[in-house]
Parts: sequence; C-alpha cells; structure tokens
Amino acid sequence: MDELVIQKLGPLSDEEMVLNMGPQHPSTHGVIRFVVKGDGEVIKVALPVVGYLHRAIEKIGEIVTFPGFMPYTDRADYLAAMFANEGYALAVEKLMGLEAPPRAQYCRAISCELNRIASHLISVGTMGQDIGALTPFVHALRERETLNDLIEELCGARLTYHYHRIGGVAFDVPDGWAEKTLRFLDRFERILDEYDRLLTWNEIYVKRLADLGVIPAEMAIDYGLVGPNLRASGVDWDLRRDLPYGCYRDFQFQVPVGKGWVGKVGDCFDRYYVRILEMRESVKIVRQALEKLPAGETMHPKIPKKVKPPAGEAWARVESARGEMGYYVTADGVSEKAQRVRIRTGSYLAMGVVEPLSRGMMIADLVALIASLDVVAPEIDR
Amino acid sequence: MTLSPEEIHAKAKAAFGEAVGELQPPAKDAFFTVTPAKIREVCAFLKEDPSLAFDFLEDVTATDHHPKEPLIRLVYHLFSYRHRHGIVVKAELPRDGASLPSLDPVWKAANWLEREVYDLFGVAFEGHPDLRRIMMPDDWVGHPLRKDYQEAGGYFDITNVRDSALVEFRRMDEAVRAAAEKSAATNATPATPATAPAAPAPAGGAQVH
Amino acid sequence: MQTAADQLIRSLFHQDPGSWPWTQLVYLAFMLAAGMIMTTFAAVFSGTLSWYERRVAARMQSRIGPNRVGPAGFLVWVADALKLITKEDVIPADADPILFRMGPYFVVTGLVLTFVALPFGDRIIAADMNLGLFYILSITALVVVGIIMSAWSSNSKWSLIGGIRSAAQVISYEIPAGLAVMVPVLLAGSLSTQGIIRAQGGPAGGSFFEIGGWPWNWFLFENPMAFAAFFIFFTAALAEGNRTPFDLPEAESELVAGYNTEYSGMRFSYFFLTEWANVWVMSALGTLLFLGGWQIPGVASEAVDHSGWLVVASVLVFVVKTLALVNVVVWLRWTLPRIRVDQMMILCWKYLVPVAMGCVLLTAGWIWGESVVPVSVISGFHLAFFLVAGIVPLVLFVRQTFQNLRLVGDRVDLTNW
Amino acid sequence: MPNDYAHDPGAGATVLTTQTSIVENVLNLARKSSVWFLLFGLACCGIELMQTGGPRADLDRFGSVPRATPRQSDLMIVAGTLTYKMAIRCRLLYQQMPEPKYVLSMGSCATCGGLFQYSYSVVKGVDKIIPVDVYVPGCPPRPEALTEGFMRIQDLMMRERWKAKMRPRTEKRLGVQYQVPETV
Repeated sequence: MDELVIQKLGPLSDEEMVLNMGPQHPSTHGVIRFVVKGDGEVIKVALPVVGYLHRAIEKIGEIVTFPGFMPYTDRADYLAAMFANEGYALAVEKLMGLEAPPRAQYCRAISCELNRIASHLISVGTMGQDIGALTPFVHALRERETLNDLIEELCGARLTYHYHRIGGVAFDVPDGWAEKTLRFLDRFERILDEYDRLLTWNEIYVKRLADLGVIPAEMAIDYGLVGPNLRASGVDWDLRRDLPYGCYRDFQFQVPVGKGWVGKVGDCFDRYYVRILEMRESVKIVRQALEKLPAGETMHPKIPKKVKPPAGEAWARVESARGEMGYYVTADGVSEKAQRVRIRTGSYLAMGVVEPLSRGMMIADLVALIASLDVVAPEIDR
Repeated sequence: MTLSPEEIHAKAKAAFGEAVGELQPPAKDAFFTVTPAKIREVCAFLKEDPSLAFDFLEDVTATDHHPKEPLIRLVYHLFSYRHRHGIVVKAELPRDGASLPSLDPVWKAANWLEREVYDLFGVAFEGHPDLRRIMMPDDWVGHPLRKDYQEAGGYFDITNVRDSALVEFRRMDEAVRAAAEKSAATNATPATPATAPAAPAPAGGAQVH
Repeated sequence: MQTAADQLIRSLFHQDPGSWPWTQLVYLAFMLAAGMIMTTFAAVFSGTLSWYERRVAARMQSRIGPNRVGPAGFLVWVADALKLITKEDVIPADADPILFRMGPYFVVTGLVLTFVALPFGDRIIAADMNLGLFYILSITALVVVGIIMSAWSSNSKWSLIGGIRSAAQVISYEIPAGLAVMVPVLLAGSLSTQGIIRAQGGPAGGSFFEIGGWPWNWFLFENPMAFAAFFIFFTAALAEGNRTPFDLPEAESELVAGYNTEYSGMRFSYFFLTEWANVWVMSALGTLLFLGGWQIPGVASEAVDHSGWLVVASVLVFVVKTLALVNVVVWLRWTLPRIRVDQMMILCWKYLVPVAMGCVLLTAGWIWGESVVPVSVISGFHLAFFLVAGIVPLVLFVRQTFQNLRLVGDRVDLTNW
Repeated sequence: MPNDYAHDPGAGATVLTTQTSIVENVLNLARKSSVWFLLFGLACCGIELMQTGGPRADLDRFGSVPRATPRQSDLMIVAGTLTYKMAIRCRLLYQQMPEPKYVLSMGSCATCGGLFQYSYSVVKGVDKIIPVDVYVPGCPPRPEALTEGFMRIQDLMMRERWKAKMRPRTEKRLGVQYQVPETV
C-alpha cells in the first residue's frame, strides 16, 4: 500500500535509507506519518502522509441538520473547539442574515481567547517535550486543568465544548465566574514569566530552534500558511484586528509578529515565541471583555427550532489558534441540511511546507519543525 | 486599494472576455464563473495584476450537484493581503471525467488543496506534480464526497456494520464459551472448580458506568 | 579484598595463605561473594533510583508520583522488575537471535565490572588496583559494544540510529572524560581510586580544620584547572551515561526508544538497570575524583584505617556525597532539553577536548609551581579560590531559587512528599 | 488478511477465576502495579489521555508510565477514532506487544464508532480489530473515567491465574499465522 509514496521518493542510492516515522510515533502529534529518505540522520526529503484520522466530517455535514453539525465541529479541532464552533456559527448566521446579540459576542470572544490560551499551552508544551524538556509540558497541562475547570463551568465540557450555537451561545456567564477567571489570569501571567525562565531562553533550547526551518514571508503566503505560523514569518496580519468579526473591534491588543529574536525571521523559535506572546495578548483581551461585558440576551430571539437558511452560500473565517479557519456552507433553502460544508484549516496547509523545508534537516530537526507548526491531526484530516 | 467584487470582475472580464462569466449574486460572497480550460490564466492574472494582487489562495474545494444537474463546481476562494479584498472564482465541470488545469504553478498552496479535491471528488488536475490520494488509502474505491457515493461494506475484512450492543455481547459470550470448551478439550485435565471459568464471565470486558 | 581473605585464612584456619593449598578456593569464594554483592547492589540501587527519580520528577511537575505499592510507593520498582521478568520475551522475526540475546548481557557485565574498582568507603572496595581508574575507563567501553550489538541485531532502523548515536557519543566523550580525570590523577600522583581519595585529606598532622575531607581539601577547589576539569568530567559522564541533555541514543520523541526499541520483558530491564546504575558509577567517580571521596572532615585518613566505626562513617560520607551528585543528575534530566547530535559532537571536539587538554597541561605547571612558591601563598590562594568558586555560586544559587519562587508567588512545600 | 481478532474473547476467556494462590496474588499485584501503557492517542481522547497523565489525575500514582514502543507496553489505550487507514497499524501494534497484554478502548469512537457512525472511513469499534478488555464510554471520557477504567484493568489482572496467562502468543492460540504487512 506504500508503493506510490516510495515511487514519489525516487530511487535510493547506496547510502540512503527509507525511514518510516509514524503514524504511531511519539512526536508526530497524533496520527501523522512521514516517510523519510535519509542519509543516516540527515534527511534528503520527508514526505508527509496524512489521512489517518479522516473522519468524514464534511460528509457528515451533509447528513445532519444545521444545528446538529455543531458537535462535529468540536471534533474538527479538539484543541481549539471554540473557534471551530464560532466559525460554523458565523457561516450559518451569515447565510441566515442575522448576527448574535452583543452579550453573546462577548461570551464568544472570552471563551475563544481562553481556548486560545489552552491550545497554545499544548503547542508550546509539546514543543518543549519534542526537544526533550519534559517538565514544561506537564506544567502546561497543570494550567490547562484550571482552564478546563473554568470552561467547564461555562459550558459543561472540558474539551469538546459545543458552546457557541447558531445565533448566540448556549449559556450565560455564571455568577462569580469572572472573578475566578481574573484570578486565574493573574496567576497565569506569572506562570508565563516562569515559562520564559524555564524553557524559552534556555541556551540549549535556543540553539536547537534558532535558524531552523526558516519560512520567508513570501513562501508563507504562497503555501497558504495562516495564523501564528504566518505571523512568525513577519507578515503582520490578524483577522481579529484587520477584518474584525464579532466584538473584536472593541478591544485593544497587539499582534505579535516574528522578529527573528534569536535567528532569522520565520524560524522555529519565532513560531514558538509568537505563541507565547499571543497568550499574553489573549489575557489582555479576556480582561477587557470581562470588564466591558454588556447586559442582554445570549441568544438571538429569532432563531427557529428548525434552522432552515435561505438558498445561498456563505464563507466565514475566524482567527483560530491555528490560524484562519474558514467555513464554506451552502444551503438550498428547502432542506434542513447543508448541501456542502467545507472546513478550511490551518494545519492542513501547514503540512504542505514540511516537504520543501525538510531537505537537509536532521531527524531531530524534523521533530522540532512539526512541533513548531503546531499541527493537529483532525484539523489536517477532518 | 480595496476593490469591490464588481471592479474585480470588470477587470477580469476586460482581460479575458468570454472566458469569464457574469458576476452573481452581487451581494455577499460574490463569485463569477470561469471556463475550466482558462482557469490557470485567469488566476495567474488575478495574482499578477498589481491592482488585484491576489497573493493568498485561501481555499480550493468543490460542490457536487448530482441529482439536479450533472455538474461539479470547483470553488476558489482568493484573498489579497495587500489590498484586503477577496473574491470567489468558480469553474463548472461535467461529473464524468472532470478535469481542469492545476493551479500549483500559481500558488503552492494549491498543491495540497487540489489533492484533497482529487481524492474526495475525483476531479483530475492537469499538470499537478503529485496527484495521489491524500485522505483515503491508496486502494480505496470511489470518491466519498460525491453525492452518489455508495459506501462499501467495509474495508478488507473489517465490516462497517455494528449490531446492537446486545447482539454483540451475546456473540462475545459465545466466543468466550467456545474458547473455554476448546481449552478444556486441549488441556485434557479434569476441570477442577479452580480452573473452570467463572460462571458469568464478564463477557470479555467490563463496562464502566 | 585479597588482604581481607588472607586475614581470614590466618585467623580462621591458622594457615599461611602463601603456602596453604586451599587459598585459591577461598579467593574464589570471596570473588563470587563480591560479585554477588556488587550485582545486587547495582540492581537494588538502580531500582531505588528509578523510584526516586519518578518521585522527584513528579514533584517537579506538580504531580505525586508512584504512591500505591509500599510506603510512598517505594516498592514500585520491585513490581516493575517482577512484571518485566514474567513478561513474554519477544525476539523479532527478522532479528539476529544470538546477538539480540547477548546484547543485554554485555551491557550488564560492562556495568557491574566497573564496581570492582569503585570504593564505598575506606577499605570497602572489591579490588584496590593501582590502575583502578584506567580499568574503569576501559571496562565501560563494554557497555557500548553491548548497545551496538543489540541495536544492530534488532533489525529496526530506530534501534540502529540509536546504537550509532550511542557509539559516536560514548567514544567521543571518553576523550574529554579521560583528560579531565588526568587532572586529579596528576594532583594525587596515583591511578588508584583509594590513592586519589587519600590525597584529598589535607596535610598530614595538621589541625582539625586542616585535615580530613573539608571542602577546601577537595580537588574541586584545589585550583581553577581542577574546578574546570570537574565540570568537563561531569558533562562527559552525563554523555557516557546517556542522560539528559545527552540522552540522544534513546531520545523518546525522536527515536521511539532508541536502541532498546525492540526489547521487551527481562532483556529490556537489563538496559534500565544499566542506565540507572550508571548514574551511581558516574556520581561515585565524580565524588572520589573531585569531592574528597569518603574523607571525613576533621579526621585524618590514617585514623579511619584503624577504627571500625570511622569506616562506617566514611561509607556514609561517600554515599551522601554520591547521592547529592545523583540528585543533580536527576534534576538536570527533568529540566534541560536535549541537544542535537551535531551540537553534541561540536561541544565535545571543539570545546571540551581542547579545554580539558589545557587543564592537564596547566595542572602540570601548577604542580611545578607549588614546589617553588612559598606554602603561605599557596594556602592563601586556596582559601580565596574556595570562597570565589564555592561560597559565592552557592549563595547566588540559593538567592536565585528564592527569587524564582517569589516571582511565581509560590512557596517551598515539602508536605505530601 | 484474516480477521480472527474480531470477537476474540481476549483476556477473559479461560484464565479468569476468583481463586488465586498467594504466589499468583503477588505476581498479579506486581503486574497491576506496573502497567505501562502504549502512547496511542489517536484523536480527541488523546488529549484527555495526556491530561490523565498530568498533574491532577496522575496515572503515575499507580506505577503506570507511558511507553512509546509496543514491545515494552502491557496496556494499549486506544484513545480516539480509529479509521480504516489506521486500523491495520493498530492491529500491527497489538501484535507487537508481548503477552500478557490488555486493551482499553477509550471513548465512544473507539468503543463503537460514536459520533462518527455515519462516517464512511471510521471503524465501528476497535473490537472489530483487536480484543478489548475494558470499554470506557464518554466523548471524550474525563480523566476520572479513564482512571476508573484503568482500575478495572487492574481488577482484571488481580483475578487472573498467572500460569494460564503465560500462554503462547495470541496468533498461536488462535491457530493462525499473520503475515506482517510490508512496511517501509
């Protein structure tokens, strides 16, 4: 069953060997496979083979009703399920020509930014783990437990939230939740400082990541990279600031852009550090949102029980933790089911850069590159 | 400078004439259709023209319109970081033998996006450097996102039918009993109370509640 | 050990060991007993360390760690060992069965043999050879042979890469380790492990604060070159023991499990035994070479020779110092990331080897200088160097620790340990 | 490739008993106190599996550590959706584990296909591929639920006769010889 991949690798010389990395490998972040042609430890080319977690989410979108598809979007990106929820909700709302009430939009922003922190924590933690530092990852898990508690109190789930609904959010912010969140954020900022001391500026860590897997800005755009991966390459672009959706135009925040802190712009360290900085910005946004949280309803009053949008198609994007997540939803105006649901994800195209970047790397570098791209298997395969 | 869809369409229409169809609908997410054979030229123009400068291929996907019309529509979502405008380009293909030029030479992002469309819709892309299945195994039959896709009974020896839990557990019980009898027969030792299987064996696994 | 056997023959059988025909048999019995003791010690220590490491790692990661079997989970390593022994021993179909089976034995043999020349206290040593250090450095190479054997015979590419990495790493780092070891050897004028420890006992007949194993008598604070040599030796020992940041041969996130990927059951437990017992070997070597060995502060080594209780105390001193180093090794493992294979080589050949070479040459010069400079100048320098290299870093370290704790808003919590 | 693992009774077939001798008790205690599990996070459940190893649930308390290679694992926690493309690998990994081995199916997807019953590419339950000892429902199960399932595995171990458990490998027991697929 591997003939086509082997064919693509080309002929092997005497020194070269084919190394199969994955789909069950400790550092491939789920079930992703790389077929590596290498000369000893030096990689000639690494071909990503994906699809081991293809769960046909897009096909299911045509089988279930519009609100019924929402739980599946959770599973499309389990680390940043809030964004997946929001993107789909925005797309269907666009089809129906309505907007969520202001309080719901604030709830969405708060939950999304908390989710961004949780997602980035896994990203930077696994980055450390793949480089060999095992402790920061568990520290990240510890902070995530608190975050999970907060989100659980908000929506009742730890991982697959199903919090955003078409036309609003499922539940209002509970009493006393804001104070708890603020207390967590106070502590979390100090933890981020500790992260910097423990991992970021560690000499070995910097040496491992500096000037590794450099993606120039043109290449990043050409390969369709989005989100932190794009910003780390020096492209100053963030949907939340440049094409704001929801209530994001109410907030003041910086967009961290890769500066080549320890090497060239767009190397693995930049991608890592941009995420650390983004967590700080998310903390700021949550603070502002909790402060400005308007009164009112959390659900649009005109959402019918049977959602049946008029015929048409809508394309909605959100700035997910892994970059722009686009939803393309078409309806025929007759049925309660979508004609086509398409999820455009950041991880899928991020896998495309592995092949050109892997040439000349070492095996340990490939592991670092994958970790720095922050790919998640279901977001690739859906 | 941000251009409206009408202006973008007008520029494309001026450059390619008949190959570019009408803009429809004029409101949200406006799109225009392009003759499939011309798609690469049109897209290259959209990318190269300095006033358009669509440097970001956001998405390539397809929609199957099987029962109503024998068409597969390819949908290209384009965006320009420089001018901050977007447009949707579509190409209509027949369902049988659908094929059109690949956009890989224009945007590298098209490589993987087109592979997915090839895998799930069976649209061939001419000039694509690496047209292999990407989601499904290489030996998979059919293109699952087509509307008339019929699921096979499984994959090799793995059936895709799951009976109700009751039936499944009964079958497991039988297997447990058969295995116990088999081992009792092969061991040929008289079954003492200690070696006999505990009477209600927990059916190969305990369910956690 | 031979002297102890001779004594036994004289006192128990009233025979002259030189002419008694059964002497060799008694020697053999002693050797067997010593071998048993050393193997058992290695096994028990590595098991205990595996428990200790898991507990420490858990505390560092805000977890609890094993706490179900025995007091504070202490017996978890016994459970691990029992389970691994009773597990199926898989030999992959494509593996070379003979080499695959033999590899772990080579590894364990190479490890246990090093204990022959390692002291545990005054007179507590299997064989006090006059080439003890040389013997230790050469016998550890057997471990590499075993690792390459098992890596190659597994017929798995991950194993192979792990084995090759291990070979490259251990052979490279033998050189800075050997050069760094030469510094205390030069200072002591002896290759015997006990001789090096005895040389760190201060001037004979000095006052209470001059004799014995006070820190200012250690070779670590003898001169700047020895100070540098200690860190070179420690780094190289980490690399030879495959510990983080040099755990490339079994880098879990890169090579699945490195050279032991295909091993299961008991054979796999040999590798783990070796890994953890190796930590003892490297720490004990560091202790005896640079940290004064078993020397008791304020007690001359001649006094220890003639008192049973002081021997026990010397064992305690040695074990405490070694465990302190073991602790550092464990602590590094759970803090530092892993370096890349080319960086590892660059570190060795571009930095450690030249610096270690310079240390050896300068030490030779230092020894010559000691013979021409007045003693008061030497001892004054000693004191100053001890303050600069010993006390100041310690104070800075403690201050930084508490500052870090304060910045996170945390406090030292020793409950639930 | 024959699929004889489907409906294989697994560990529970002939060895479960309520009477165990002292020696067996000691050995079982050792086995249950040192369950090393294979890192086999497939999907969403993999994150909860990580969290279970994390500070709050901490599977390490039971002496259980993750291993990256199947050769050194006792327990395979199938955490997440198993697709047809992955199923062959899953079976291969199971075959590579040494006896005695256990399988814990974590989450609805691994148990029966779960939410992805409609999906054309998902195996409807990992017990179609390999024998499963304990099923943990949930989508995904909380760390507490996984810990509970893990303790059920420990219960299973305590009730086994060691001698009967030291059986030939599954392939021999079922009388079939598997061809290991050619992998690169």
